Amino acid sequence: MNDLIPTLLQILLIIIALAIVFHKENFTIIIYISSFGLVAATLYVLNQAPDVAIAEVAIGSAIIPLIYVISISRQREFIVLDRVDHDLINDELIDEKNVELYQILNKFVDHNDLKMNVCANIKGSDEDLTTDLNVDLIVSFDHEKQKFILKGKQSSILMDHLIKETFTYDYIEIVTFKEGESID
Amino acid sequence: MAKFIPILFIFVPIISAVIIYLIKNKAITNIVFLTQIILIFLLGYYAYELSRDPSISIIILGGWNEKFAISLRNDTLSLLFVGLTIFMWTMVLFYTFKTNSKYHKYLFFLMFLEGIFLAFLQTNDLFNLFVFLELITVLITILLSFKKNGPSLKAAIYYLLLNTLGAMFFLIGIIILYYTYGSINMTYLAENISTHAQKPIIKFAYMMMIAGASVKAALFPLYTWLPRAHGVAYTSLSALLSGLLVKGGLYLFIRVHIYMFGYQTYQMTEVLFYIGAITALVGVVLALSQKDLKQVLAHHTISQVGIMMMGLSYGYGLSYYGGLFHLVNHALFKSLLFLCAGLIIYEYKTKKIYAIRGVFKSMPLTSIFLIIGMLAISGAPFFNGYVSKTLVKYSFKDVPLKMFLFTLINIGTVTSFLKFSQILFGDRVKLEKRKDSKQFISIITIGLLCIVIGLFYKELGMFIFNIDFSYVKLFDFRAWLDYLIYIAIGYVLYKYYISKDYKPIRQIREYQITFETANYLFIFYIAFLSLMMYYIL
Amino acid sequence: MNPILSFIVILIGIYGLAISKNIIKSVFCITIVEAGTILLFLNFGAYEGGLIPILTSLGLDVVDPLPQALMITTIVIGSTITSLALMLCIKIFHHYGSIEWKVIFKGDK
Amino acid sequence: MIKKISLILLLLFILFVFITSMSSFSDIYNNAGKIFFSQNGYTDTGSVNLVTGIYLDYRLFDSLFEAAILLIAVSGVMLISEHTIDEKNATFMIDKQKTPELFVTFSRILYPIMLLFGIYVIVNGHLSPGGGFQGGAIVATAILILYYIDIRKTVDVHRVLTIEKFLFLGLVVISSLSFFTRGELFTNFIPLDANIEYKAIFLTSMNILIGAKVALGLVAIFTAFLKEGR
Repeated sequence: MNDLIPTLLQILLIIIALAIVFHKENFTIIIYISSFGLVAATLYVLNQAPDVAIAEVAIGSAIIPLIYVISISRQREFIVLDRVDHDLINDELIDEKNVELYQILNKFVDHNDLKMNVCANIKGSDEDLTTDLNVDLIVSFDHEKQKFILKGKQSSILMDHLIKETFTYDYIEIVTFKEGESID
Repeated sequence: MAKFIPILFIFVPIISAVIIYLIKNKAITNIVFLTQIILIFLLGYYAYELSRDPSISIIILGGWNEKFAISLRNDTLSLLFVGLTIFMWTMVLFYTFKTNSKYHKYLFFLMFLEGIFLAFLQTNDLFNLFVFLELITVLITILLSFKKNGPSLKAAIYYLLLNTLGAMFFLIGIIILYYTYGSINMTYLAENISTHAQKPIIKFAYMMMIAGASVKAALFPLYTWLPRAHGVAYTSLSALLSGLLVKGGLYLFIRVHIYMFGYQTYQMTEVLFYIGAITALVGVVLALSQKDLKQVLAHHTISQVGIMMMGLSYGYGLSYYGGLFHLVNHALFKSLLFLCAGLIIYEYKTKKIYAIRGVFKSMPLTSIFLIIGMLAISGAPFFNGYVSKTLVKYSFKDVPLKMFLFTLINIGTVTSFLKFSQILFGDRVKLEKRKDSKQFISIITIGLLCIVIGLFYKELGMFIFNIDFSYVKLFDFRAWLDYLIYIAIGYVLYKYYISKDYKPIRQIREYQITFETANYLFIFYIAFLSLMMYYIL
Repeated sequence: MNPILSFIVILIGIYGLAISKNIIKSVFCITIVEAGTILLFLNFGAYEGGLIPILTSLGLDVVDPLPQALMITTIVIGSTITSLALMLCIKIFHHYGSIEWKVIFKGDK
Repeated sequence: MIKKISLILLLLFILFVFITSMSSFSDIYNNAGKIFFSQNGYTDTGSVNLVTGIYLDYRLFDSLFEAAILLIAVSGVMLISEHTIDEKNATFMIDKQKTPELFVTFSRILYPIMLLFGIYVIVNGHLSPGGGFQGGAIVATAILILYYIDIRKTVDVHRVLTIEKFLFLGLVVISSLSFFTRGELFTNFIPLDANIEYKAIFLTSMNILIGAKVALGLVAIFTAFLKEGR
């Protein structure tokens, strides 16, 4: 009888571990990971190790799941840097097409299970922005060509999808830049 | 007082690293050279004191019962590694030293790594070893991801996850040893291992620890992290990783297989020999197919680790010492090759072998040392590679199959360096010279050391291992002939097969081992080892 | 019985590593392997039974405290490795647009 | 599919090997450590909680490097996520969401309790379950609750990193003080035959230092994640 509860909890732990391995949805897995930590901590207490249990509860089922949450939600973001000059020319055409462009982008982002996060007012060169600040797409407007220019990394697979989805629109031009070979 | 010098080995680099980080001053970064000088003096003093009084080799921290407290222990092996570490770090610091604002963070991690690696070499406690193993993994991951470009980031995460898994398996071995012997002190375990050694659970522990060490040492089939990591890092870091840090795994292997368990406890010599031979062959074949200057060198590290493993698996005699000697020699010539290749890549601004031509005429000094490195790695007489390769052959010189494998590996090495040497030929290319004489200091020092070791190996063998190396003869007609034949075969192979870039070679180059497959291979490796240990041997 | 159940947890973690398609799943599985290892260690520690290793009075029959001290270290090490891996993961996502192992290693060599 | 089946077979084989070898385990189970620590642990280290006694005295060297690994990981995470781009006026669309009022209220109540509990765990590390690492983690969780109340009030990570490195140096210095008082490195600096009450000075101060370091380290890691790419 004394061994029954630990054994049952260990079987529960195995079931949770299996659930983590086989589940597809990452946000659900975080809940599992948190409960995995709690069950493990209970087992540590039952194995006469309260010190380890406190450490596990504080780190394993509080801080680490929080970091997971942030990390996964950052991986659901599609960061778009808006560099269209709205104020310089009050051309209605631009605004109209701008709205249309954002609808296209929204559709694209929904299609890929992402969320769009639009940011503005950041200075810096394009390459620094994309490598250091994780900007996925830079939107600007070329007045001479009357085209929207979308810039992104060539290495990103999302850019490939974007090119496929937007090549029919004549007012959108996509520019990808390649990462230089490192020679250090 | 001399007893506590090992502690200083550990904390002098670490404290200098923290000082560099805290005082963000350009002048203060010069402290690294002061650190290296202090370390060299300490090493000399400690080796002298140790030779007079062997009792100072063990420090028990805290002065508790040695069975339960952490202790540090130094012997010939660890002192050899310590000396090599300090030497390599000095050379690399000469090569890479700059004083820009981002650089002090790089130096912080680099110096911290030196301290941790020195601690890893000296500790006599298994769990302590595990902690250092993880620290080394984390530090190398950070250093790898320093560039923040795509290849380095993915190399970093691949390295981190695979090596963490290996370390976890090492920990399982530690658990079992603790509960069966009541201690995790390595000296105590080495003395008492024979009491339960034939029990299956101890076999299990041994297997887990060997598997963990194999991941670190990049043996077949667990080598997949190595070319990614070593190919993308900064040149100086590549030299360190390939030259020294990958030997951390071999060091772990020596400690577990030879010092703790004893090489004849489980009769694993044959198994480990063939694992080493396959590693060497696979490394050579992969290196032959590469097109990238650094990838060729990184894949050669795998094959050279295999050769070391072939020697070390014997656990005694000239082959074992040959393996150890090859480990030192490989550290020298591989770092030399990497540093020279780094200079060439910097000047030509590309890594592709086929795009670089005419190095000999445009960079004469660099190419002379590049040639020295290539001759040493391919085992030409008068260079250090020749000595250790001949020594490794000693124990199996009468076994035809093993000799055949070894010859194949040699021919492969020669061929791929014939391919590599194509960059030397061709017309002069206009390059902008940069004046950095510090980099040449390290290249010249390592290059000369390669030749010096190749000539005075007998004295060195007596001095370090107290073993007579006179089995190796410099003016051995047979060896010269062998080397010339290798070159001839290699040239034919290169000219008519490799340089044509046929489809199989392209396929080998483009074949990817993904992370899932790497883990699958890891499981396969463990199952293979347990099958061998429990049911066949 | 208990050590074997803990070992099964470790094996499940490794199985997950060998079939996981993306990086974050692999990091989850590393966490499982680590928790299983800790549990295995503590299972062995409580193998003979005993009380919590706090000597409120002398002469108590307590379990072995050393593994517990070691396991706290392991938990801290594990958490640092997880956080480092996740940070690399974010960077990789914004670089390659995906965290699938297959996608990020596609354009290699 | 073949891959999965062969994988399961291989794993079952390893499990089988483990089960068969476990049968010999109970014969050679060794309880030397258990006996040693329950007899000498209290008198040697002066800690009622034997676990704290071990990681602050017998194996202080391990704990130093455990602190070091946290230090390295924090610096590494910061290094990977930091950037030089000026983004003072930058606006992000998603981040403007507000935390629900209920959360904020509960967090305000929970925050002091958690902080107090963490400090209790740290200070009483040698008497009751807990110690520097665990207490530090709890304090870190308490500080993280502050982010629920106001997400913009993040700590200055660079200052935290500097403080952390000083704390690490402090740890090294305090743990090597014993070299001058007892001639041994990395142990309690109070002599062995001293009153056990005095030994608690060392234990408590080390616990507080480690606790502060762990708390700062975890908060810095968390903040780095929160600020990543912003």
